[in-house]
Order: sequence, then C-alpha cells, then structure tokens
Amino acid sequence: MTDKPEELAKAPSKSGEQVPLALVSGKPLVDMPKDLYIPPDALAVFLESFEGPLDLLLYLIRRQNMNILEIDVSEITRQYMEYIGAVESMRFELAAEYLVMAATLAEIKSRMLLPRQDTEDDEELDPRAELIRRLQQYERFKKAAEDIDQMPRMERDIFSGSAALPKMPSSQPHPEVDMKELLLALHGVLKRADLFTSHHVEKERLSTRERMSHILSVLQGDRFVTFESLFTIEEGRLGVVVSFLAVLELVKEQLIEIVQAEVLGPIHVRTRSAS
Amino acid sequence: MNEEHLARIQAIAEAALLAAGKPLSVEQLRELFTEDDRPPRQVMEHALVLLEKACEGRGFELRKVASGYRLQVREEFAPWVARLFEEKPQRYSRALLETLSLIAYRQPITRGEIEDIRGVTVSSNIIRTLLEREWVRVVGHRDVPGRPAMYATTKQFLDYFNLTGLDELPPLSEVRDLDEIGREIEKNMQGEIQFESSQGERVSQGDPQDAPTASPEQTLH
Amino acid sequence: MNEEHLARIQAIAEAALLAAGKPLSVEQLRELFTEDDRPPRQVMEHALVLLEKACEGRGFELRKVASGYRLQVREEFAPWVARLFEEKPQRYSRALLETLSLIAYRQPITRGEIEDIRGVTVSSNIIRTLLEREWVRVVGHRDVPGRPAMYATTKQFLDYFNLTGLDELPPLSEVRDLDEIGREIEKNMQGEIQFESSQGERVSQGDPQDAPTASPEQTLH
Repeated sequence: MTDKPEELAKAPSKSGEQVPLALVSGKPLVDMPKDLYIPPDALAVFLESFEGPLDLLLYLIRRQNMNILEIDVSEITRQYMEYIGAVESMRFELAAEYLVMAATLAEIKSRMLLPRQDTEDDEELDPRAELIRRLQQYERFKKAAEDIDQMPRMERDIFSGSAALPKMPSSQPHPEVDMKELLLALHGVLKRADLFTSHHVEKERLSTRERMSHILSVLQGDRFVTFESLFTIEEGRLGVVVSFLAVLELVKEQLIEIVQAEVLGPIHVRTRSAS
Repeated sequence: MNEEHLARIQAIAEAALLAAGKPLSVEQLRELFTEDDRPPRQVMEHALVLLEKACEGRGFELRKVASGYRLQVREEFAPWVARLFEEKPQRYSRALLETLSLIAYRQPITRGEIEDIRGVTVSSNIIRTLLEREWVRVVGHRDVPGRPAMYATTKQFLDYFNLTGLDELPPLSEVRDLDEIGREIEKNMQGEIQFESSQGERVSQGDPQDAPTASPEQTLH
Repeated sequence: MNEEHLARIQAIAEAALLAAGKPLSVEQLRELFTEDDRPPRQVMEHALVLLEKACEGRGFELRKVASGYRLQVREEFAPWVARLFEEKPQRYSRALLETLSLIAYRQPITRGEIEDIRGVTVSSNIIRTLLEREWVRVVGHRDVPGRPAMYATTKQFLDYFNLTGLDELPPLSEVRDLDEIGREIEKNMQGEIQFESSQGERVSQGDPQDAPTASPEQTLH
C-alpha cells in the first residue's frame, strides 16, 4: 500500500524496465508529472493512464504523501477540479464518471463548511467516510491486480512441457465444422466490428487474396524471384490478371518489393521483411 | 508393491503428462490403465512423488496445479526458453487485471459490482477476453432486475498462474471498517484529539464485513 | 569443460525441447544462449548425448530427426497414452471459428489484425490448433516491429469445406443476410450455454469437465 506516486501509472513489468506512457512531442513520457502543470499535449495521455476518477484521486493523495484516512478534501477537490477544468478547456472527451466524482467532491466540501447538525439517528453516512471507503476498496484491488501481474504465469515464466507422440494405435478425431457455423462466426465478428459499413471488404476478390497468400509462400525466405515466374501462362488471361492484381495488392500493403536493377533489365520480387 | 512395477507406473505417468502437455489429475492418470491393471490411488500418488524426485536437477519439474499435475520447464530456465518464441508474451491492460482480480477475490461478482468498486465501466471486450481465455465463467445470475451474470474464476485461471487454489493468491490488503473511519473523521473534525498516525496498529484491526472475502476460498468451498 | 556447466547446458536443452514440443537443431539450441555464453557446437552435441542417456528408463526419449532433435514419448507407452485421446472431441469455440473465418476472408492477416477486428485478444492455443489441423499456415512475416506472422488458409482447409478455391466462399454480402439462420443457431447455442451456467453452484467441485465453453485444446491440446 505504499506506492510512490510516480509508480502509480507505470505499467508493471516483471523485468522492471520502464515502459513509457506515451510519446509526447517525440519524447517518451515515463514519469507522471510531479506538479500540477501538465504540458497540454500530455494531458490526454495523462488522463488515459488512469483507470477512472478513483485512480486519479488516489494519485493526487499519494503524490502528497497524504494518508487516505486524513485526506484534505478541499485541497484534493481543488486539484481534481483543476485537472478536470484543464481537460475540459482542451475539449477532450471526458468520461461521465469523472464529472460524477467532481460533483461528489463538491458536495462533500460544501457539507464540511456547514455547521454539523446533531441528529439522533446516525443513519446518514458521512459522505467523506463513504469516499474514503471507496478509495481504500479500489486501492486494494488495484494492488491485487499489480500482484497478479507479477505472479509467474504461463507463456512468460512457465512453459508446460510436451513431447512428440509416438506412433499411436488410432488417430485422434477432430471436431467437425459446418460451413454454416463458420459463416455465422464471421457474421458475428463483422457485426461487432461494424465492417459491413465499409465497402472496402466487399469489393475485394477472394481469389486475389488467395493468390496473395500463394505468392507470399513462394517468396518465403530471402530469395529473389523473377517477376515472370509468378505467372502461370496455362491459367489463361484471367489467371494472369488475378496474379497481377495480387502482386499490386501486396505492393500496396508493403508486403513485397519489386526490384529492377537496370532499365529494361529483369524484374525481381521479394518479401519486404527479408530485407 | 514391486519396485519394478512402480517404476513402470512412474514412466507411464511421465509419458502421459508429456503427451498431454497440460495438467492431468490422479484420476485421469489412473484411467489410462485397463481395469484389471489400474493402480490404486495411493500407488499412483506414490509414483508421482517418485517422478517428482526423478526430475531433480533436470530441465523440468512436476508441479501440482488446480486441475492436476503438470510437467513444466523449471522457472530458472525461462529466460533461455523464452528465446524460442518470436512473439513477446502477451501483456494485459490494467483494466483487465483489475477486473480479473476483483473476480478472483470477490467471486461470484457481477459486472455492475465490479464497476462500483472500480468507479468506471468495464468494457465488454474485457469480459469477453476473460471468458475466452477461460479464466472466468458465468456461474449464475443474480436475482435482481436485469438478472446480471455472476462471474467466478476457473481452474484454468489457477493453472495459468501456477496455483493449486485461490488461497494461494497474494493476500488482499486490509480495509478498515467504515464505522471506524467515520469515528476517526469525527474526532479530527471536532479537533478534540490530535490524531497520532500509527499505521501498524490500525492495519492489524480486522474488518468484520470484509473478513469472509479476505480468504476467497471460503466463498468457494 | 566443467561438468557442472555441461549439466546446465543439458538441462537448458531439455527444457527448450520440452517447451518447443517440436524438433530443434543444434544451431537453434545454441541460439538460446547469449553470445558470450554460447557453447561451441561440439559441447552442445556432447550435452545432447548426455541427455539421451539421462532419458533411459523414463517415459520419453531423445530422437534425432531430419530437422534436429526432439523429445518423444516412448513407443512402448503408446497404448496408455492413446487413451488420453479416446474421448470424443468437443466442438470448436466461437473464438476459434471467428479467427478462422477472418483468416479465410482477410488473408494474409496477422494475429494483431485479427485482434483489432475482433476487439479481443486471440489466444495462442487457437492459432496452434488451427496450425495443427493444417487449416492455416504462416505465409510470411509483416515488416513491422515484432515481425508478426501472417496467416493464410491451406489447401486442406479448402478440401475440408469442399471448395476448389476461396472465391467459392459465399461473398460477404450474403454473410450479411445470415441474420435469419443466425438467430436459429444462436438459440441452440444459448440453450447449451445456459445449461452449463446453471451448474454454477458446483464451483468448488473438482470436475475437470465443467469448463464453461467447449475448449478444443482440452481434447486436442
């Protein structure tokens, strides 16, 4: 529970390396700003690095080495409002949760200015206590998340051992898949991604895509291949056109490069990643 | 029990664990034998103890996780082994890890309850990722309007993090009781008593409301 | 050559071969070491001879194959190991089918691009299952940081679905009209899911089969 403020928003990493929060004007932003002033460019990044208003409040509290139980509400409110105000003046989109918290803080502050009423029933919660409870509650799970991230885990610290199978008496059956199921899955994901609105996908000829894969696998490795060898004359005009479209698309997607050493010399093709 | 016979069971267990490449329970290992050949549970467990010893000083070890036993690369060799894989291990966002930790420590829990504690909405993608990785699952629906799904962690989650049970998770830090906080605030506001901060004393006080969740296995077992 | 040092190289080679689950060449094994730590070829070969001996009497053995060395379950244990795979495989997960359909329609495509469209991370198991089934293959690497693999479908994929070419797949405009059959199938699927989640109360019971969704890896690893 003794996070130093600078550590709050750093991505925890096993190796302890510092991962910059973002690049601001070309320079990596590694530490959270130590004072209230934030360069305007960094403001959006700054806010994005928080997991919500509670996280931001915790940061403000920890930065001043305040004890959560003794937070100076008016000071924290002032600072919080300053950030919110700065963000709003920059016209960044601000999540509603931040505004709700601003209202809550304002309410607590105003209540504390009023003379305390002695009421018989103590039913009504002190809003400050409620805020503290939420902050504490959030902080413990924030800490738990950091702990979980540090725990050894598969594919990073643990690798399960497996050995190749010998000749087996019977082969294992694979699950059956119906084309309908496959299309339905595609339908679901495209609907989610809202890709139907884009015409780009529909226009694409699948035979071109298939040819692109084929050409890439021919080009695997470092080797150059002559441009002509990518075409099969026997396929006729349509086949050549498909191959040509595939080459153009691959060039457009910067997956291959076409090299011609001299004018009218042979044209060679190779994958860009081989360079 | 004949020693040779035991050695054979040990070798078969090792072969099966390496063929599976994932944890197998003692029961699953016993199932590999035909009925008249099947070693009693105790014998199988004994063979596993021998296997564990036989892995000393080697590149791998026998490890007990939630869904059984697994042969895995010794953690000390992870730096070398990691170079086998071109792709860097996946990183998980804070939002995902916080959501996961809430499900782990507070299960069964609804999305709304997670949002209450985190103070922000939880994106559907996070829940979907956790469900797809089979780290969490829906264990029922809370009987409130909208019947929201309640989430809990799975054995696969424990396996992934090398754990046998939820009680092996790092303990949650203590949270102090609301009434107590209220009283202290009151004291401060009235200025009657100067507040001496002695963190240690406060932390040691248990929280009656939170006690059950501090040890998550209680909610599960 | 110090014996302790040699034993360490042997253990690292064993760890790597078990983690890879496929053959590794002497060169690939040497590449796992940093430059100033890299054992000479001869030393690595010597360590492999020692490893081969150390596997005597165990469930697995070191085999030399065309592309290098691999650890393999001893054939004499095949009858037991085969029982691991006897159970009928379950169905593929929705996540796997979505990934496969995106590879089919958008190839060549990287894992990151699939994740962008799906909005969810794609687990390594899904890719591995698709590669193992030989429905997809790596056709190159995109020239961006990390050089991620690009996936495409295979001839086996076309054969399985009775297609002579990808252009025989229904055009996306037809996929859009799937809403009708979609609702029907989804209804069926939801029936299953609900049935499974109603078993939620059994969280703590040690039933390896009660994972919420069909996981092909469980049966296919």
